[in-house]
Amino acid sequence: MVSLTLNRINIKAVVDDVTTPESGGIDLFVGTTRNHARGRSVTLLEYEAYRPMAVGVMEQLELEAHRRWPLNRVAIVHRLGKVPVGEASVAIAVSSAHRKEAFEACRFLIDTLKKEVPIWKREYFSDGSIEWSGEHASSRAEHD
Amino acid sequence: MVSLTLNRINIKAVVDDVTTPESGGIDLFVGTTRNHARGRSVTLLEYEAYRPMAVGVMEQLELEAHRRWPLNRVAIVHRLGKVPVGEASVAIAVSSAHRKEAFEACRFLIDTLKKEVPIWKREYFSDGSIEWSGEHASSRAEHD
Amino acid sequence: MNVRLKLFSVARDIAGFDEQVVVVAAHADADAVLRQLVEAHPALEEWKGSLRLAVNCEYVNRSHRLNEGDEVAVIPPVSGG
Amino acid sequence: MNVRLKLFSVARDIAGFDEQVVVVAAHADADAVLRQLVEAHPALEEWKGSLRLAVNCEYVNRSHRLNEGDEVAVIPPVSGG
Repeated sequence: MVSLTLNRINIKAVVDDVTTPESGGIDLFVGTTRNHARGRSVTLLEYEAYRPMAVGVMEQLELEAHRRWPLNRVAIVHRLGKVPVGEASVAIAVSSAHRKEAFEACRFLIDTLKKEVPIWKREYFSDGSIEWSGEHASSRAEHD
Repeated sequence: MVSLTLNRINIKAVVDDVTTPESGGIDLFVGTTRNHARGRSVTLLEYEAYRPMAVGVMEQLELEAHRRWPLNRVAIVHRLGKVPVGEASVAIAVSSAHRKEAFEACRFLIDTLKKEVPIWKREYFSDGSIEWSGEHASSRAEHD
Repeated sequence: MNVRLKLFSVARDIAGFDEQVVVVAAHADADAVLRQLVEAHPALEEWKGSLRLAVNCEYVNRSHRLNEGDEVAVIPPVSGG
Repeated sequence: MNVRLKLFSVARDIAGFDEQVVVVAAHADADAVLRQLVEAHPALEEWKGSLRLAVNCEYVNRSHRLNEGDEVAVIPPVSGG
């Protein structure tokens, strides 16, 4: 299951979505808006997406994870719009019979999502400035 | 935060517990009762603990994770008593500024919890037999 | 032939539009659309090396041959998650 | 001197009790308690190699010296998670 939402991500629903009787382990990654970036104070992040392609790439990632590991279910939810500090922008849950595969697949999914899925975030700094993440080449190497 | 509970684990509460403004990533592991073990059909698991020591060892694990990685918060909740198929027996959440540390610490915590914390599970099989996990030496090597 | 050009994030902000029908030669490749865009908006030049292209919601090489009606998207470095 | 012996899981099931005050020599080590237990319950012999010992809720080596009133726990292979 993959989805984009403008609302708060319901963490329990994401975990429930991958819970199956065959599963012994679930790994969930939640990305949250952090109050600092590159030494500057951040007040919120705003996400936009090339929606149909973002959904398509997320679905491809889900299939790729199933090809690489013996998983039961995968759920990927990304929030769009403004996400205040402390709230979740992305949640990825993976269930498997054994925990090793769930951890590895979840890590692969968030790492690859950050590189491949056409979603962009704008950083709102407490000094009032607003920048696209990575807008300044010098900061790209530091990007998490 | 570490705790033992006889009730269902509230996954959202565990994630909320580690959510801080300084965190960019949260990794959560949930161990659930699986409907099979070593080729046999399982109906439920029942956990017992040496409670004061289990809490003490879980607290030591939490400190050890903080020593090894720059984490914000750690939460470890283990359920005791009967846990039906599909329900959570353990939930471990870790928050950090960056996701790499959250993943590594969460994996360390569940791996070490399974080796060190004095908690035992009894497996109830669909043929009516009840066994301590690992009771038969031949099956110990297969333990997840 | 006509293709639909879509811009996102910093590319859209620099060019000042998010969607536009552009005319390219028959059998043009995706790079032709990008060159045309950068020519019209020279501020995009410094970004050119990091822009990826997608056609009909799939990443493509710059040499990808276009067809009439294709949706060509310019994808600046992504930063989701 | 007296120490409090606690058994869990398969060790408790085999021995048939979960807690008992046992008398050991002054300065006895933790292993003395275990040897005494296995002697009284020979079915524990095959488990002996995989049993760990804890004193006052901390894992200890078998050579750990006991004090009056210590709580000595026999810890079969754990299986939480």
